[in-house]
Amino acid sequence: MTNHDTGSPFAPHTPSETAAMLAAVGVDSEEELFDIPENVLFGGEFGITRRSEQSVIEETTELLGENDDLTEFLGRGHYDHYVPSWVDHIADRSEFLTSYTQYQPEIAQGFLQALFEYQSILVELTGLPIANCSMYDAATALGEAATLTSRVRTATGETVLVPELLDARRRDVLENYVAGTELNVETYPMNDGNADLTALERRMDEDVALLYAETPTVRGTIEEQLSELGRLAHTADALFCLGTDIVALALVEEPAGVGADMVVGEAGSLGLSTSYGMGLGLFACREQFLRQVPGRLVGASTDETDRRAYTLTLQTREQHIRRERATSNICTNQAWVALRTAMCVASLGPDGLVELANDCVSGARELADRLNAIDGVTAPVHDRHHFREFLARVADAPDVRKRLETRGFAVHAIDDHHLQVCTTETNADERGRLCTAMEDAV
Amino acid sequence: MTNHDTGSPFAPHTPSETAAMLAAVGVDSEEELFDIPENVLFGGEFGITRRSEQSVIEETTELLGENDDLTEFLGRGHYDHYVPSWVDHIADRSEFLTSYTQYQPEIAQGFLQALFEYQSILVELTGLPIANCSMYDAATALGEAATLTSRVRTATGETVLVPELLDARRRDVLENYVAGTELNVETYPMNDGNADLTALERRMDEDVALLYAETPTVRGTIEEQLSELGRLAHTADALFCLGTDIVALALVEEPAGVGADMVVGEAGSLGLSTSYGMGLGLFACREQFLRQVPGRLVGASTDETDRRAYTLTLQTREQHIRRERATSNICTNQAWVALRTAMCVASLGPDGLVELANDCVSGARELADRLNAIDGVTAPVHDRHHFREFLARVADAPDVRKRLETRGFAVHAIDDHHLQVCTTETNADERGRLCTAMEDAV
Amino acid sequence: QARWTEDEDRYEPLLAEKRSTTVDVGGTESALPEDLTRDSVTLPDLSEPELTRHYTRLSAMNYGIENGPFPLGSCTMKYNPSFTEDVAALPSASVHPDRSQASVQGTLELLYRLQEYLGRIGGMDAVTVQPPAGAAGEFTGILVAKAYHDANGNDRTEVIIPDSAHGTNFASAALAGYDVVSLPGGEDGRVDLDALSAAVSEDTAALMLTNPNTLGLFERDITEIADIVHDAGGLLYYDGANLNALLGRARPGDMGFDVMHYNVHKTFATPHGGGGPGAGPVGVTEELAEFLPEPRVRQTDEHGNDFELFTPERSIGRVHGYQGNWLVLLKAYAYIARLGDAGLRDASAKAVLNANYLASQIEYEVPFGPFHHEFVASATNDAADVAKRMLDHGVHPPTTKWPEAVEQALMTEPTEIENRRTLDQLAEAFNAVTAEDENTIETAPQRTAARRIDQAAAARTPRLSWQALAEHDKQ
Amino acid sequence: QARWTEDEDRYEPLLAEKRSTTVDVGGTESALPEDLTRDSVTLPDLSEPELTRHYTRLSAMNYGIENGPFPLGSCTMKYNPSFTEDVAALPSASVHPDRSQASVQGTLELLYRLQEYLGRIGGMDAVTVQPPAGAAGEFTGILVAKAYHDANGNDRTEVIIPDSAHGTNFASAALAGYDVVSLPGGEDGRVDLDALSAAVSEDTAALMLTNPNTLGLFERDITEIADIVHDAGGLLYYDGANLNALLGRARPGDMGFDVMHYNVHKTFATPHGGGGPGAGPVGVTEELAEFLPEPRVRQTDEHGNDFELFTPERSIGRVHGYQGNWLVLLKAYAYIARLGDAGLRDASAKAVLNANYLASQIEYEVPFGPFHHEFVASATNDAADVAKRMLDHGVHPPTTKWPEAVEQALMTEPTEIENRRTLDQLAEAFNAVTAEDENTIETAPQRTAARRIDQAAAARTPRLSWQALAEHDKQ
Repeated sequence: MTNHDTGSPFAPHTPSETAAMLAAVGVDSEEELFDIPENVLFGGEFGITRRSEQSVIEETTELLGENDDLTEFLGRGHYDHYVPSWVDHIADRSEFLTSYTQYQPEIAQGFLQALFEYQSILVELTGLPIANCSMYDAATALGEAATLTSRVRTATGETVLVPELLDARRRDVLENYVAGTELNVETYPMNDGNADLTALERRMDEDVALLYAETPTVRGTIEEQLSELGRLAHTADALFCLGTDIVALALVEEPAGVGADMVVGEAGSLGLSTSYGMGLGLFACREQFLRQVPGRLVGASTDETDRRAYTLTLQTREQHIRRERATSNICTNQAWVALRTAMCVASLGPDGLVELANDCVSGARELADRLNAIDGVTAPVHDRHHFREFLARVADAPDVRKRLETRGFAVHAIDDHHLQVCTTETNADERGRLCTAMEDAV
Repeated sequence: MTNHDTGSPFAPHTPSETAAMLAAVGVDSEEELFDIPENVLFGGEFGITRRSEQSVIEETTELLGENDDLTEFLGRGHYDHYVPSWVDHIADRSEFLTSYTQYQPEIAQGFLQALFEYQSILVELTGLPIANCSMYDAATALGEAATLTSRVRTATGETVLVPELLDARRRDVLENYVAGTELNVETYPMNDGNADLTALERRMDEDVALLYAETPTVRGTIEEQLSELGRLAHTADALFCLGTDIVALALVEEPAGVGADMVVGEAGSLGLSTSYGMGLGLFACREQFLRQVPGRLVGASTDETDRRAYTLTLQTREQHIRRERATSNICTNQAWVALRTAMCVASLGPDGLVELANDCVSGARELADRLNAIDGVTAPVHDRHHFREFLARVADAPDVRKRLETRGFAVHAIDDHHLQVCTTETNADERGRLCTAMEDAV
Repeated sequence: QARWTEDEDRYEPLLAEKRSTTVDVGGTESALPEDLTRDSVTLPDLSEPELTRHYTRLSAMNYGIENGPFPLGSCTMKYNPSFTEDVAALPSASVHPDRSQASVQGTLELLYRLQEYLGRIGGMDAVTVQPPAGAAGEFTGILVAKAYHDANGNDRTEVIIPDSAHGTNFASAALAGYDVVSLPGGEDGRVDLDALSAAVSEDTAALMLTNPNTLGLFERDITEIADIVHDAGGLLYYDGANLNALLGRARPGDMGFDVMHYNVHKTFATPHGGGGPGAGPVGVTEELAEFLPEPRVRQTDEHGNDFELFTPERSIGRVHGYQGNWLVLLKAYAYIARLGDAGLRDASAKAVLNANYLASQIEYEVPFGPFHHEFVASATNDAADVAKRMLDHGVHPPTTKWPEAVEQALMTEPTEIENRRTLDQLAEAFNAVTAEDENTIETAPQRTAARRIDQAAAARTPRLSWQALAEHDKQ
Repeated sequence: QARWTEDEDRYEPLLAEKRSTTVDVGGTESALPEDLTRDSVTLPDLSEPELTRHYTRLSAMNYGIENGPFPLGSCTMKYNPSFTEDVAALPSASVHPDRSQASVQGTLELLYRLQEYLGRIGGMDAVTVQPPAGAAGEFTGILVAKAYHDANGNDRTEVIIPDSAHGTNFASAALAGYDVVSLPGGEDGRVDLDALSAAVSEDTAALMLTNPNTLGLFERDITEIADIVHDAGGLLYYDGANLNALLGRARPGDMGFDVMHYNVHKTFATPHGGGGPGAGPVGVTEELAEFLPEPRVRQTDEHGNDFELFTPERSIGRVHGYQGNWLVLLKAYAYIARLGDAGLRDASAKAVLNANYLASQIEYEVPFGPFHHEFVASATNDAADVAKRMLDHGVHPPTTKWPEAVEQALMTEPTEIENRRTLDQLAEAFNAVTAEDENTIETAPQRTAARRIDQAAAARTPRLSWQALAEHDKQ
């Protein structure tokens, strides 16, 4: 009889097998195998009850059932798009899900090719020739963009200029990433949701090492002067990093075309559900930064039969070889999410992806118009093109947010008078009900 | 651009590929390929709207959400046992789920071996040397047992004797299966839930071709005189067929040991959830009926490298070769359920399966005792050992059933005064709540 | 991947060979007295990691629709979209069959909608979804026909079936107690009207017909066929195996068929599951509706209980213990809803286009025509050998040596899901074999998980369990 | 199965090579004015059946834990139970990170419970689950240490790291702005106390230590080590990569560690996903708790809102945009709950037993000892070549050529999930290679999906996208 009902359910040893193995090793008990000084031996219990699979599923289901069942109109950097069923099924195949980093490429061609395809999709969408095969999320990707800047900059600048309206959390992460460098973070002003170019132009000087801008912005507006931003950065001998996301990339101006030296952002908008903020950091850059890229890169090569084959490459950039001189400390990354994201892009195809991006603009416009028609609501607040989301002005935003929650809807209240509302295909059918609820709530 | 947004989403043809293929075939349009006389051409519409994947999932989820969320204490031949997660995940691998009947065994070794293992498990549990690799369900398996009887009987008997308390639906199916034979179906009386041996002994004569008994019975009682039933059948030169299920088999007397010539029943109790009655017909029999077995059989052989390999065998019994003289008309069967059932048995292991079977007895006993303690409830009604389920006497059974349903519980009301209650590990945690509800309901 | 071959005797050990334990049953810990229990149980005794590896390895030795083309004639091996699995996995889809009708209105409505959809697609007035497979559908349909004749006081004893029909037709008719009259095919591969006229009589209960037939040919004379059978007082039965060829193009009901079954695991893409489960709903004309199995689902006016089960007035009773293979029906509903009119019509167009295109690319004789969703090519070598050699080209071969109207038949149905490139590769596999020497073909396959298997030995010395195998190996 | 090799140049075409389409962006159908849009997008354009076959074939060219043993040292490749995937797939598990706290009490409670469990397992007072990977945990822990020193007015500039430590330790310390002091290993493979005493100073911010270390050796002098570091005013950091060796046997907190990270994708069996996502929660002593990243979760008394997020008083801020890899954390919780005390303690026992048993069965020198959950064998050939040849035996090889303390290192960690038979087969693979001639080893692997890959060429001529590849192939 196996002992999987008494010890670890996943250790297959029967008592007799254990005994035989102990004998082969030459000890009498499992305890003898531990070379731990008496004074640090743990004699206690964690007080964690061993549970059956059925119990754990019931328990977690019940626990998560405590989450209210709300229809979310939430965004601000993290988005929900429909993930086709086949993506779940095939990404869950154990050959993908349970594999390790591809240190033995001969038996990891499948994942390597999928990551290579992911990189290629980002190359197409950004117009930049180098994309790595994942960072943790948009915030850490931005942090890595800053540390790359500190490594490649020959000029003297020490300032990373970011938008005033940057999500506070993203900025927080950036601050931690630059803490070990000579860089510091400052903001430039915004005007009606977008970069205030006049103010920015005044601010730009040789102290700026990196100019960061986003499109869509955290308030969902489309940045209209991307080329101008790139020009301002390059004129000041600074690098230009654009923050965006994988869906927007199919529609907005191509980053390479507007002078972006790096592109960061969220790629997991396709491939992950909301997942309480789990992400996939997008990172792409110009050719000349190749040896300074953080994270893993998959490259094509050939095998002994001269067939095309893939492998992790340029690993001398990485921590396991270069240690403290590595381009980043990242090791475990978000590979499996990158696989899913590539699958989602492939599932949409070029027409589907472009259509989805267009729907992000028209859906936001439609919903803003409908909300605007409600007495006591002004939307959108910014006179801009919006992508997925926009601000709505109401008398008492926190109060309206709470009322909407009571009615089954989640929106952002970003200050006393402004809600932020985000819509995609996953909540499109509920727009009408949101408007009805809003009528009651304001 | 592919046309998967306008035609079948699963036909990959782009318009230009379609055109090229039509040209290769030498026609101008798809319509030309159809050789259908004008007068039977269909010019109408079905009125079925094409929907997106997201819409279909939403629609069906909403529709099935109309089903009340009840905790079921239902049985009577169809049972719910816990299916481990890995069984779902691995049985869903497309190599298993989307494969066809194993007509090319060289690329179907995986499924063949799994079915061979399923057969072997049934051989162990029944003690009979032959088990096929699936029938539709317990009812049709019983029907096939009767037609087998009509083929192998040399004596003159024409009666299939079944228990008075046999589930009416099972009997209905049996009647349809014997309709094309010389056989007819009659019943023998029951006594306190089990076979009335005295009455049965009086009834047995040379007219009986097949004696059918069940353990557990439809009321959940354990038949205590299986050997005596076997003896009665054989004395009358009749065959003895035992109906049971795969969990009970691990505990009750071994069918071969009590003289069973055939064993039928439900094997899907392990491997399927309730599934609104979807089943897996178990069929096992003695060696001498080998050439008369209905359904598919997997056998071991060797391949050209002399390695062990598996193949469908004795196919000359089957309809695709023997046509109207086949042992059955079955073709598509329940193979994938058999795979799942074998997985579940393997997951439990011998100790786990025996423990589960014991719990079916003790769980029913415990719940009956608790219900019996309630004023106005007598349980169990039959003075027998019970397996999973038992009868409870109440003043107005249909009314109590309805009241329980209002309180979130489903039980059977089998007549004016009797409820039937079934409990397994999947509702074990709810026994207390059922008792509380019962107190209110009676 | 390198295959993990544990030893030279077998590809993967049996569960029981990996670890097996005997457990005593009965005794002090038993919930039953000892005289009511068995003595012991001997079963595989493995942990979850060991089991998942076992079955993952087995899966790697199995070919499914996501591994490559699967052009088995008359089997309609379509892509099985996984979202239908998600729908079937909804907890609310799993209810006990003895639930009160009021508490399973969602399930009943879905069954009702499926009955409706199938009725429209087949041009039939009433549908039962109970039969759990195609053959069960045939059996049901023939029982319905029998009940109809019985009700009319006609004691008809024969069912006529063309030679080229599926074996199940013959077996199902026989199971229902009919004598089978086999109808030889005409020279054009279709029903010979004269032969049919000669075969029908007052004993004729029904003619069972597949259309397009197993050669992929549409029975052009279907109206005449229907008249001949009906004039003799018989009924016309439609075998739905090849319905994929006609979706949105023609309907059995419009052609004069009185009864039909649908193979949802063919036409409506529910997975074959290595042999099953499928489902074989049956549709009939108004006249026959009262004989259908119980229960069926209908809409009611009663408030809050909009759908109910009912027993047709002169029902034949049941062909399954409950409501058939419900989860399969649910998947079929989801598939039909996904495609809708436009998708269904496109499916038949592309299925027929693919068959015609593939046939145009292979160097084999394809007698008869014009065919639709499938064709039967004639091999110059032994068709079974050709199929084995095709395995080496990484594709699943066609159905072989059937129907018998074509010598060394390769019955080929690519379905609508294959793209041109895959069809070209299939054609290359076909064609490559013709160029190969006999020895290569006869010793094929060489590149598969297992090599050619001795089927004769399997039947000569049946070893149908690991117990029998161990016994055999001891000798 | 025969592999479907479409041509001789590659194993599986790229998505873009199968079918690719350029779509115009902007223009009349665009939702944005033309000057705000790109011109066009060129992407793969395939149907679902084509895509599922593509990825199914790719999966067949990838080795996962259900394919066989995966004894990568320091990687702890355990079986990943699928029920944790089911839990992560619950719709209620997917909520937006900006939900009001009142509306996600279930999520918060689960995070709280995980914080508690991890604290108990590591012997730590406070835990953050935010870091999305082990290296992120290290970075977080070092930032916490830095904040602590800063708060105490100490401007310490150095982090000491043993030579044998994981590369991430060095990189994380550097990323946090520290100078790294590399500590050479002692002759017994453990920390040399004298060298450590010499290395510490008032500049020492922390010593980062893995225990058992990468040779599988427990740092027996851990109490002395802690004293030396603490006496110098430094903190002791525990790298959790090898925690699986100690579950229920010893706790970093009890050994004097002040900060630690957990690799839930190692110790707690969340799947590696081909490189990630993982999660690297960080535990600290009471003294350091106020510096942890925001937000953490705590229990409150407020009725109906029992759990809340809070910002530790002197928080370092954030290391992830939201709450880290939530779905991974959820799986880790489910795994820990499944095992409980008994299972966790058994896991370390069997992990250590398996390593010792495997080492006893191989014909390689294994310097140093006694080792725990992993050992480092020394190959007589080039370790990388040996690994390639092991692939031909159907197993995943150990980590190679690291740590450098062992020549031609094969760093081997079988984990508790392997059974004796599999370990014997692994040993056979090890031993078979020693008997083989050099040429066989150097040209290995022969039986894998791809043959040996030219890594030098990949780095020399980087082709990092299908665009670059097409460009390169043109030349």
